[in-house]
Amino acid sequence: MFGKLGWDSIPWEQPLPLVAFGLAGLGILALLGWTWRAGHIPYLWREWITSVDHKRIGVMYCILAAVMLLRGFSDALLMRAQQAIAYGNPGYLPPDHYDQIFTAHGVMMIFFVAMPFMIGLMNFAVPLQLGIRDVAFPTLNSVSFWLTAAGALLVNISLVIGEFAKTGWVVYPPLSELSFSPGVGVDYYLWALQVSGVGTLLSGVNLVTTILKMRAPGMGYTRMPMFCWTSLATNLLIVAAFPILTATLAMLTLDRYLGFHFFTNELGGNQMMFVNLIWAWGHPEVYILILPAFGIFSEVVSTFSGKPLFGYRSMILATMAICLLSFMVWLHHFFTMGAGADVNGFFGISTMIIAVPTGVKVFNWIFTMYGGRIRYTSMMLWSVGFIVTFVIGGMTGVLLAVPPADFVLHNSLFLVAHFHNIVIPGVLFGAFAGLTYWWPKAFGFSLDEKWGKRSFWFWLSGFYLAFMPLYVLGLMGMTRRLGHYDVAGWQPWLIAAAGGAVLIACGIGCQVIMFTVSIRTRHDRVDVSGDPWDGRTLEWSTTSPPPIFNFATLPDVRGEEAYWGLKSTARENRALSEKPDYQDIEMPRNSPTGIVSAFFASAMGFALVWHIWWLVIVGFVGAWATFVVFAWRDEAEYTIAGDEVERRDRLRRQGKADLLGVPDEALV
Amino acid sequence: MSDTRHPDDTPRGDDQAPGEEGEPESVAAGLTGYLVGLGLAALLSIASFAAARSGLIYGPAIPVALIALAVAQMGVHLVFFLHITTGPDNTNNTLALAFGILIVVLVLVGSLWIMDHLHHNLMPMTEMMARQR
Amino acid sequence: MALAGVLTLNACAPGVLSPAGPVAAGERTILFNALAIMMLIVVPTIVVTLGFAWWFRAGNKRATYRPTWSYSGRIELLVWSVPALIVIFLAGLTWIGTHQLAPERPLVSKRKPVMVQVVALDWKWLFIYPEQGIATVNRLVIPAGTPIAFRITSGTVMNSFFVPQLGSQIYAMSGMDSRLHLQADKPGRFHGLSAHYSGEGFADMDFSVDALPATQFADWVTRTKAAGPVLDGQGLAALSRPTVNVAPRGYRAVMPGLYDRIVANAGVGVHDEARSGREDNHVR
Amino acid sequence: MSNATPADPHQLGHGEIPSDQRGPAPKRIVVGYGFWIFLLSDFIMFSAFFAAYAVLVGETAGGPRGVELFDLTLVGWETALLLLSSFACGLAGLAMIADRRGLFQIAMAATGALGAAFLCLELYEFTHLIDEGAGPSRSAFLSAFFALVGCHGVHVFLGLLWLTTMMAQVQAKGFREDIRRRIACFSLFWHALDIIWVALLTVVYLLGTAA
Ligand code: HEO
Ligand code: HEM
Ligand SMILES: [Cu+2]
Repeated sequence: MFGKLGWDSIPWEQPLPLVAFGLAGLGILALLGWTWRAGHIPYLWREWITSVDHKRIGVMYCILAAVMLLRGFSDALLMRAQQAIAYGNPGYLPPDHYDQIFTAHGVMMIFFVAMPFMIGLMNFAVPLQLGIRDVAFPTLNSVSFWLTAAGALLVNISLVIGEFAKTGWVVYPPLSELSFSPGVGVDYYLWALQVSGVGTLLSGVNLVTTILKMRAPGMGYTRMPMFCWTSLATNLLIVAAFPILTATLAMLTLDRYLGFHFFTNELGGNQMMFVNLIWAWGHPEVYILILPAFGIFSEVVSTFSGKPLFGYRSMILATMAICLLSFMVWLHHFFTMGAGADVNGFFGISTMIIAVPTGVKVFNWIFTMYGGRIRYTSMMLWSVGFIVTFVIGGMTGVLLAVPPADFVLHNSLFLVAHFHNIVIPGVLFGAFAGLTYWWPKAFGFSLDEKWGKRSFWFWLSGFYLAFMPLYVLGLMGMTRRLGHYDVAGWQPWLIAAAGGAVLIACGIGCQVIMFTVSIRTRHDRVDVSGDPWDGRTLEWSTTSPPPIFNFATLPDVRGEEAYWGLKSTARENRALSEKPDYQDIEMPRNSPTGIVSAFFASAMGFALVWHIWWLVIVGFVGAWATFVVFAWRDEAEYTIAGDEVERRDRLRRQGKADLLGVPDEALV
Repeated sequence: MSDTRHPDDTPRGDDQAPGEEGEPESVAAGLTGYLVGLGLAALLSIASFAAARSGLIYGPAIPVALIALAVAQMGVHLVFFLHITTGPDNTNNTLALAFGILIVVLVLVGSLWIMDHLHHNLMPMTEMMARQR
Repeated sequence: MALAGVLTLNACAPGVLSPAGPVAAGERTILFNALAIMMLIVVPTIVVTLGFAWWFRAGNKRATYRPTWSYSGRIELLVWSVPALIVIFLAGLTWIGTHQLAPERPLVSKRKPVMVQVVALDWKWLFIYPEQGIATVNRLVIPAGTPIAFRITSGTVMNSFFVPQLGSQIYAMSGMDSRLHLQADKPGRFHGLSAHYSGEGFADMDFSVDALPATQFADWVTRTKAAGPVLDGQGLAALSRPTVNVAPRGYRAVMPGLYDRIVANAGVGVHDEARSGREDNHVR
Repeated sequence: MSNATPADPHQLGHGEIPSDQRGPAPKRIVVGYGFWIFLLSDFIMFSAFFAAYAVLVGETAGGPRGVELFDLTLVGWETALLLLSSFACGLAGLAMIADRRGLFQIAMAATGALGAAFLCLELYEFTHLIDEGAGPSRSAFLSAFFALVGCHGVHVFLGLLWLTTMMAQVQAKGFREDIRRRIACFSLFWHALDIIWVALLTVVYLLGTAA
């Protein structure tokens, strides 16, 4: 009836996760209870859970990412504490537990923090920047989100029911094969990533289609904001890379479930093929994470320098070059497997070639600042902090791309330092900058700058303190994934790193305060103009928050920096553009398809982990039935009357007139 | 969502959905297209089987012939069944296809190249000697 | 400056920056060359970033505001070509270095290399000396000043054989026969470890390397041959069982062809043992 | 940049506007394009299985090789069934354009029947191999074979599920605009599976027996 599941599946002997989970569970229950009592459930269901509005979905992605960041970071703290004390003693975490923690940390941070942050921000901002009303497939978008959430749920369930993988985040076989990892940990990994991977792939398809086929009139390719370009590149990479992950994990699954021999030690299996395939996905994946962040920094630097982005076309070229090159370098993750000098040399060199377009991007940001009038908001701090720190991480990446250097640095803490050096100042700082930047657009009020800046300084200094020692440790010959060690010289550096993690914790604390304070004082920080930063792209032309339909009439784009153009024209003419001819707008109806199908997908994933075959069938049929029901409905859209559109747009125009200091007689 | 300016049925001169035919959609013309496609595909399939088995082709060159025939047949399917062409109205669809093919080629060629070298370098001595014999 | 900081590390703890052999020395030089050439562009980049960010702050009345300046052909050319030039140099360094220091490439030396066959087990290292007919566990003894020709495989999951002070690491994989050539220039004791995570006992999977003067090495071989057990199929099976912190030990004799059997039998014998231990009990 | 007139602000219908500046595409095109992108991603997924097959094809671990296992006659029938099914699917599309619901259903039924017959043959082949002791657990080569061919089979199966759903929908709702779009996607899917099959036929069966 319940497959392999039983009472002993719960790790009673490990109190820590149980207590943590119990507390988290209580917290969630309390929250739910409160929402219930306050009568918010119907509202949540109607306006958020079943919403197919790209803005809402984007926000939900970010919430998911933020919550998972706390989860992933608490794992990081546990590891830092362990390594700080585990010199010559086993520390407080047994290997069995420690190994789950670093695996879970890696998986969670990459798949459920970095990815949802980036996808969420793209979801929120891209349609607005393109001047359109939604993404190409709004309901599918909701499905994507909920599948991602389902994957995150599975990973978190593994904490108390069963175990998580103890293999490292890229689950190399044969360690991850049934023979060496007989528990359910790897199965949780596989199904969580397959479920969320489908979500990611669909969201990639959705955004590629949106960007290529749905831009506002006049929004030619060379007029798209930089963020849209990097989003295009990212989503092309998703569409091209995630299927490889799906296939690779499917092969491992077949090995584990049906006795296949793709990667086993026996009967001709070839573990090197897994390594090859996982990195054919894995390398593009890291650019999937960083490219949207590059886009965010481009927007932020240009906005707060009060200048157009320097070298716009160069930037496009660089973005697309990175996009293509990222598929030609994956071997740099296994130089030490022994493919020989020709192969290693080729992939080493193609890797460093990426430094050129990336360098172009860096220099273009720098020259965007040149001649600017830089307003130091927290977003700008994140950006400058990013540039300065990222070039160090990029440089160590190039160092690792030199095979003879990698032969001694591979799998060392130097490598761990390299990627945190990119992922934290690059992806996370980018996400934070993006969050702060678009927050007022999403909610109609801005975030508290004081706490935002404090958080920045903690994160920046914490980052340096936590990760610079790792470079040193790597050079001292310390490898990654060590639960304890016997080399005295390593300990001081690890203690310093733990100190850095504490500083980062303070940074996160500041962010929590920032959100609380900002929400408390939201009435004092309302954004009436819809354009709090003196923006240049179309999202700032609508109200904050935008109406469900984003734009009353699709903007008419006349050049690069569409909204800047509109503002300049209005200032010159001392009048807003002529009052448009409002028409009825059709918007897609909300739909529970996303959450219902994700419910079945989670059930199916859980059932597959535990071999509960009847539930697998229920899950599959349920998911299929959900789609059929969705397809059957007759009313896919509803209409917002032209009058209503006009009424709401009048307010927007009023705000703009005030902002630009132009008379508003054109309004009537 | 639909945009009022572009009702679903207005054909836009510049753009086609993949799978759509370029000409004004006449059923008769469509039928001929599918018939031609079916004929060509059948012919190429038969040719493939023949190439593999008939002994007419110089043995070591059979794989090349088979691959050429397969590429031709995929082309036939793309053109006659999926209606992907190089016409200006189809640019986006073809570009996407080109991107897809590029990635497929990179993944295949890259993997085979890498694995071949790995295999060559790491093959156990004994096996290596066995193969040389 | 950072370079200097890194250099002073040498003193604190031995690692890849204190090479004890030609491979590690070459790798360190390449590492420093690459680092130095990149610093040439990265340091100015950081300085300029901070400089512009400071000078063009909104409060600075002396900075000129150029609100529409967003293109300059010359700068464009510069930002593409300068990184490109550096990459060209790095690429040359990489191509040559990669070929010179390829792990499978034998070292040039007047002395005949000593062969060592390395087997990664759960969680210990087995070193077989086919020419001497002896074996050790968790302690690698080598003659200083003599190239060592390693053949490396695994009787379990993937590991990576790594002695930081001697240079290159390479994966140890079941069914695969990796080659690696290293040499210790002077006598000394070095820390060796598995650089690829291999499960629960991974953290304890380190070993010591003793480079002895040639004569002492011969003595050691003689001594090892004199006592201790013999390593045969059964002994190997017993050794393969998952254990941690196995004290270094020697075998006076080894069944001939054992290494090749381990490689060829990929997935049987040793592996069954390796597996059985993992299923039921956790190793602490 | 543009010389738009108030009456025609976006110059729709004027040839001079660059094609990338004409505003959002109609839904029909958006949907088709999105699905096309999805199909391309599916091709990429298959390429990983193909790569694995190519790498593992020699790893028979002492078990049977392809030449000893594959029955080209069976494969010939499979090919014929798939081709005809694709043709029938094309006819269904034409019936939809002509708004002939009856013809559409007949053509779809034929498409489905041919596809199902293909699946049956494939299942027969699989069970036969497994009975002979040449199942997927026998060797890495056979694992790769079953996974690659089976993956195509799973796609056909899901296609059949989709096909029946579409038939039921047309029966219940007629050729509604969104249903037309879905049918267009389905036929893309069905034809794309043929392309995969051509690759499979060549790489697995013909090359596998030619050598
Ligand atoms: C978002 C994430 C991200 C990004 C963007 C990058 C970017 C790069 N990475 Fe990194 N990486 C990332 C995440 C990871 N990398 C890894 C591992 C990894 C390895 C394997 C090491 C090993 O396993 O032994 C190599 C060789 C690189 C190289 C590079 C290079 C050359 C870049 C380049 O893109 C950087 C380019 C940027 C530069 C260079 C700075 C700016 C340029 C200027 C200023 C111009 C002038 C400079 C020069 C000419 C040098 N990475 C791993 C480890 C996975 C694991 O094993 O668990 C992760 C997670
Ligand atoms: C916020 C501060 C962070 C801290 C303090 C931190 C700390 C750590 C530590 C201690 C490890 C283990 C290193 C080892 O193997 O010895 C680790 C591994 C890792 N981290 Fe982080 N991390 C942080 C953020 C992130 C982020 C944001 C990401 C990705 C988006 C990330 C991705 C990873 C990955 C992929 C691994 C490798 C896991 C593995 O070995 O399988 N980390 N991190
Ligand atoms: Cu990489």
